[in-house]
Amino acid sequence: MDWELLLAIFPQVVMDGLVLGFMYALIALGYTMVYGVLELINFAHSEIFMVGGFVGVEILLTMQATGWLDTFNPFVILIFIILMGMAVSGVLAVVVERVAYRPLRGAPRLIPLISAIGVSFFLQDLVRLGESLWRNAFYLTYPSFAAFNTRIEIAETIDFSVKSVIVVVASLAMLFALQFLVTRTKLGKAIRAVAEDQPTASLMGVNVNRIISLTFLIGGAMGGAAGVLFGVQYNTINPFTGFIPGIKAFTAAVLGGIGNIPGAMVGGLVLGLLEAFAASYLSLLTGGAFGAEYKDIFAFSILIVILIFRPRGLLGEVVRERT
Amino acid sequence: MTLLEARGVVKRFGGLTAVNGVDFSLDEGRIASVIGPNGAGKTTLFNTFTGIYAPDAGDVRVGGRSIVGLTPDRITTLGVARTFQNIRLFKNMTVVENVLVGMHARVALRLWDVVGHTPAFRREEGRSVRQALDLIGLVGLSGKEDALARNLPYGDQRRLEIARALAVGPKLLLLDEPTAGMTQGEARELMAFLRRLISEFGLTILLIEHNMRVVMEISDRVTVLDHGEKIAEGPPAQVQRDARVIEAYLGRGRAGAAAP
Amino acid sequence: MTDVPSPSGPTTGAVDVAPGLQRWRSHPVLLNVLVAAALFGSAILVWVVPRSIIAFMAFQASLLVIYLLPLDVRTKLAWAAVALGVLMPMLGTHNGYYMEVAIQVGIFVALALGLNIVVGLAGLLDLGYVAFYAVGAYLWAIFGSPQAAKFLPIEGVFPLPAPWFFAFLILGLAVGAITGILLGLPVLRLRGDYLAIVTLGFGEVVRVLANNLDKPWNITNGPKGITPISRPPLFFEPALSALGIDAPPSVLYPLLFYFMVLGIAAVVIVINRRLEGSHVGRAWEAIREDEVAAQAMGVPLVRMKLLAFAIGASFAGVMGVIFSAKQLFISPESFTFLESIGVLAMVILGGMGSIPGAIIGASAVTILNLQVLKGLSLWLNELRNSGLTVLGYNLADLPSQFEPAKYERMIFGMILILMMIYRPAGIFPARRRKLETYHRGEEPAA
Amino acid sequence: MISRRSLFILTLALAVAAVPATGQLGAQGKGTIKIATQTPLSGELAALGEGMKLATQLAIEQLKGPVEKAGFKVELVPFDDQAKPDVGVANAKNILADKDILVVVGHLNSGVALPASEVYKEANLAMVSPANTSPLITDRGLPNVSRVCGRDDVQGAVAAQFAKENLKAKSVYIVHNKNQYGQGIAEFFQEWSKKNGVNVVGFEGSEERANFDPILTPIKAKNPDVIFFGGEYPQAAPLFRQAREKGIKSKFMGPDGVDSSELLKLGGDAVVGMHYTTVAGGVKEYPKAKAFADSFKKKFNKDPEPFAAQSYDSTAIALKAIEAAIKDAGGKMPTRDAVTKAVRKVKHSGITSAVEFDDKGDPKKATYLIYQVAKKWDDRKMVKRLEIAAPQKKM
Repeated sequence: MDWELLLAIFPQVVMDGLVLGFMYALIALGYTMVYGVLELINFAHSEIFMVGGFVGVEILLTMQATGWLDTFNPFVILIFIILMGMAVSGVLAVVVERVAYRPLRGAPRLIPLISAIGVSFFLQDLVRLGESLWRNAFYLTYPSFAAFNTRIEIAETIDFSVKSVIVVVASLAMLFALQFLVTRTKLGKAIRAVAEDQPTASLMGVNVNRIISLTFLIGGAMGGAAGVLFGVQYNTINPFTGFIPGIKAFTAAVLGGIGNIPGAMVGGLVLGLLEAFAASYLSLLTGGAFGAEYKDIFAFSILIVILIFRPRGLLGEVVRERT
Repeated sequence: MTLLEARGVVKRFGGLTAVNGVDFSLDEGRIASVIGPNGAGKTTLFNTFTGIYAPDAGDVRVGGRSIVGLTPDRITTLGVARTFQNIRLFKNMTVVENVLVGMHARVALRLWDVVGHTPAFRREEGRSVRQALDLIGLVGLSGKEDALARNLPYGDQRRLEIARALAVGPKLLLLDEPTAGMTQGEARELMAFLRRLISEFGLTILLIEHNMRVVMEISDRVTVLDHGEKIAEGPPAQVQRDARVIEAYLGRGRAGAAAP
Repeated sequence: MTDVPSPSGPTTGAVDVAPGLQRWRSHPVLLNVLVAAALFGSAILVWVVPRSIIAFMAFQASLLVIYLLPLDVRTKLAWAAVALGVLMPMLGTHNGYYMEVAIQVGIFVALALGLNIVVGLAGLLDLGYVAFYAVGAYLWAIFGSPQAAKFLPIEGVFPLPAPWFFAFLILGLAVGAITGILLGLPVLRLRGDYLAIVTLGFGEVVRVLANNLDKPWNITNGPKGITPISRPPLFFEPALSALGIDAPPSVLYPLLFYFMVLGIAAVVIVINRRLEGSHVGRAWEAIREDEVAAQAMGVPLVRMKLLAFAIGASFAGVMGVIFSAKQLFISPESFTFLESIGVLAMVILGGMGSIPGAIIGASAVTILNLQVLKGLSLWLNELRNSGLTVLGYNLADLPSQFEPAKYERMIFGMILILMMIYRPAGIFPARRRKLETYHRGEEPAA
Repeated sequence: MISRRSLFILTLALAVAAVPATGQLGAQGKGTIKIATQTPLSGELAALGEGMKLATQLAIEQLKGPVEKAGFKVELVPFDDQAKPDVGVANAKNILADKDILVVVGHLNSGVALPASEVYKEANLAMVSPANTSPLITDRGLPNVSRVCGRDDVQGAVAAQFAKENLKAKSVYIVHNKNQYGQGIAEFFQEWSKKNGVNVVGFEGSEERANFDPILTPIKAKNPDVIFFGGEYPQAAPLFRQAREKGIKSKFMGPDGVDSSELLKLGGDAVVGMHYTTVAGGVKEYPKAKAFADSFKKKFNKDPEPFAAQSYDSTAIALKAIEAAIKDAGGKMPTRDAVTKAVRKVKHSGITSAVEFDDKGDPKKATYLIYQVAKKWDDRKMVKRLEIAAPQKKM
């Protein structure tokens, strides 16, 4: 066993895990908010995230074709594409809710869930079809910016790229902004009221439909931002990109306590770190007997264990069941 | 003989104590009622009796046997059946099917009997169906056997729920607001029916009721809960005069119902 | 298609139908002539133009006609026996592709019926159903090929001799059921939507394991898959030769698989019917309708859910064993999430909880995938090569990624959404049993 | 109501059935010999599969002369295997049902070819593969399966040797994509690297398509001379790109799965200068293929993709075998059996190489090439070309 190597990569693995974890946290927000309000696993959220990634790459590729990419400051461009990704994904999430979930409100819980799976599958192929017709390819690459790829060296074995820092900072900023929105504003209060008790909130004069749409808008926007950041960080996107991160992010949401914003962050980080360690270390520790692929098995096992032993998650509260 | 006995039952939800140290006992062949303002913990107490909630402290015994920690279906097989405050029928199943589900625990068949359609299956299935039809007749739903539960009028749904509960073959029947939404006449009819159940089938009945007239008329004993605690207990006439009971009802009358 | 209930018997003739039409509808001779015409007509068409997909689809449609016409159950069964037991094998021998389609339809019918118990009756959304199929397939693949020798220190035993296949059918059933229980035990206490995600995860775990268990011990041979897998013995060959029929194995194997699949599918249908019409089926439906109430009525939740899981999984296990023997080669690619969703789409299209629904849903989706979409793709391909120009657009410029056959996800997705919004009960909704069909035990039985 | 519903369903069935009604009817008749292709015509790999099909079409048009003289019409029947084993098997049954099909040219994916060829074997129908590089294809010893291309075990050996001798690699790190092809070739590369005394510092498989961080972190720490990726370009490109972004300075290598202009599009500067091995060079490298490339371009208005030239050769071999079998049958329609036997006897001086089969169906000498990626895809440079016999013992 090469302990020196294990130790040497430790900081780097932590950094990898944090970046991944924040990504999961951002996606998890969409699941957590929708679940909090509608008790629905928005299965299509992983595709909302993926669409955000495609919005980013389309804008960048268009700018590249017109030569604008070099004329603007990369950070300005980044903020612009994040905002655009948020806008498109947010609106898409609202549309999905209107078309595929709202008509099913009040139906048994399985019904909207199945519809959500349908939306997820539909969107995957829709994007694939669109990109096939538009670019004759559906594996797309983010143009890279030298400024983002610059590496900051801390020690001989520890360095990280500027874009990793961007992902962490942007995610933190959005998480705090959202937490503020939900806990400190009137809108947030309305969202919490709808989550707690829809009929009562409605009696108190809250427009429940509007609040649900807003929840989807906010959750979708966070997913869209995550999609753009994902593309910038890993510079590749395809229509099926969303599926696995989506499930992982849902796991993160459950891990942290679904319906709980700080919980999404904690769950995302725990899962991201666990996964990074599993993928980087398993093969080294077992002499290649078990490889990086077992990281997914890790993630799902955690999901099962958490659901069985602590179904309310790490930060979740005990809630009274509605009988 | 005491059929149902509870000692020091406590049930908490997070910071809220829904039932706080309630003692309760009910003798065989009697009708008792639990009353109290909304949110007093009546349904929660019911749920600890039927195993939907396990009490955080205290003990519940049915026929001398502790049921704490048993699953609701096990408790049902001990002879406890219930109805629900907000009618919980199997809406997309027919009337006869609803009643047949109630007999589930009494069907002694192996999987092979079902798949192989053995004589035992025919015998058991035939017996179940006959009994179900009898029960449907008893509650006055004859002729509606094939109707879907969700298509029944409200009153029929209440009757069906009782038939379904009777199908369990209970010694103790717990009814959660059985007259809710009924006219006074219908309520009276129902009470007569309950009396008949006691005399003909030797049942013991526990009610949660809001309809005071019904409660006072039918109950042998009345228990009053408020804020999860028992504030009074005794024969109807005595409870009616209890100062704390009057305060609990009138004092809250204006403030309206407190969630949850 | 055994004792499926008649959708509308002659007795229920609607009042609003013109009397003449009504007489026609209930006229048994006319109806039987109609069935015979449809069935034999389309069969002859297939025989004459064996490569025409339309002819074969006409034959498939004539099967649907048998189901839909108001004939009594026995007549329907007789016709189905003629169509599936005689005509289909003949056509399938004439064109092996149709036999392949028929076998795949049969496999998916059994899978859909298994999932129907779990999702349709018990209301447990299982998104990893194909995992049980994979378990059955790998079971026979490992022991019915030299693969087992790679991790078991026994020489010269593997592959097991072909007759072992039949033992493995039973074993596949058992192992499927056990896997179902092992998965179910920890997760069935979860609420419905969590269960969906966990089963999805389980499905992925099984696939990832199959893909990775080539080390440290080579159990599954990883992504390279397992081949060659033994086929069951052609036990009826001597009997056929005695009758003077000499057919090559390339004809006999499909026939064997076809009749095996047909037989198992028939058994699965009967089991489904009987479970549905018993206290077990009623308990499942009660759980689906209202868990709390069901439990309060004495239905043991976890046990009944486990039973549903185990029975559903066991059907998939058996079919997995057949699949691997038929395919001769299996690899983890055949057991993806897409497959699970495909089976789910079959159940939902047909109608959750409806046995005829599951059968027709499975047939429709399989035929759509194997015949219709592929036909469309080939057609598009020809269009592209023709270099035609439509409205100024040269068809040769159609991107090659645009291929109907590759848009399964979109089609499954649309099926799921549209059905949930407009017809959540499916095309052939589950029908409630009428009181008159119950055993009342008035006459002493047996 | 029953009548309305059945009417609706019948209408639906008819409407659906009416669509794919092209060229399915008829097509039978005396004296027609058909050659089928089974390649992915849809999906990610459609460009390659389409090229294979078109090259076969071209070969039939140009080379059918002798067979037509013998009095037979020659037709192409293309099938789409979607790169899926299940679909390939179903198509294979369909092919068997058409008795006029005497040879199959295909497949692209070994994972499809393996089960499908078992079906062809049932009727002893010849399959000539232009592209399947898995050793198992021929090592199973099926009498009906032959290929004109090289093998992954040799390709892995060639790549390993190139890494050692030309790239002067002392240590290699191997990553693969966990599919049949990728893991297979990665294992051969590993095996030969070890045999060559090169230090294999890591061997990792992952289906991951985006986030390669956890795989790259140990690589960076181990700093190997060469990173070999067993798999296809959609994963190779982001992997190499992220490696460069992480500051990994190793040289990159890949197998023929990365041989696509998309590699450069997706990978950008990171893949410029990397090497890959292949069994199907661009037509530039084959002097005889110039004419093929020109007529291909002229007819189909696009450049032939990799494996197109090999498909042309496979078809040429198929036609020669059919011709020989017709002669043996005294000018009558030959049996599939006869054609299958004839295939193995064909000696063909093709556009990609001179093909002569050994008794397993491998070419006695196959071509392996090594390319280096340049700034423009068309400028990629062939740096090595080898003719190697298939290993005779099972590996």
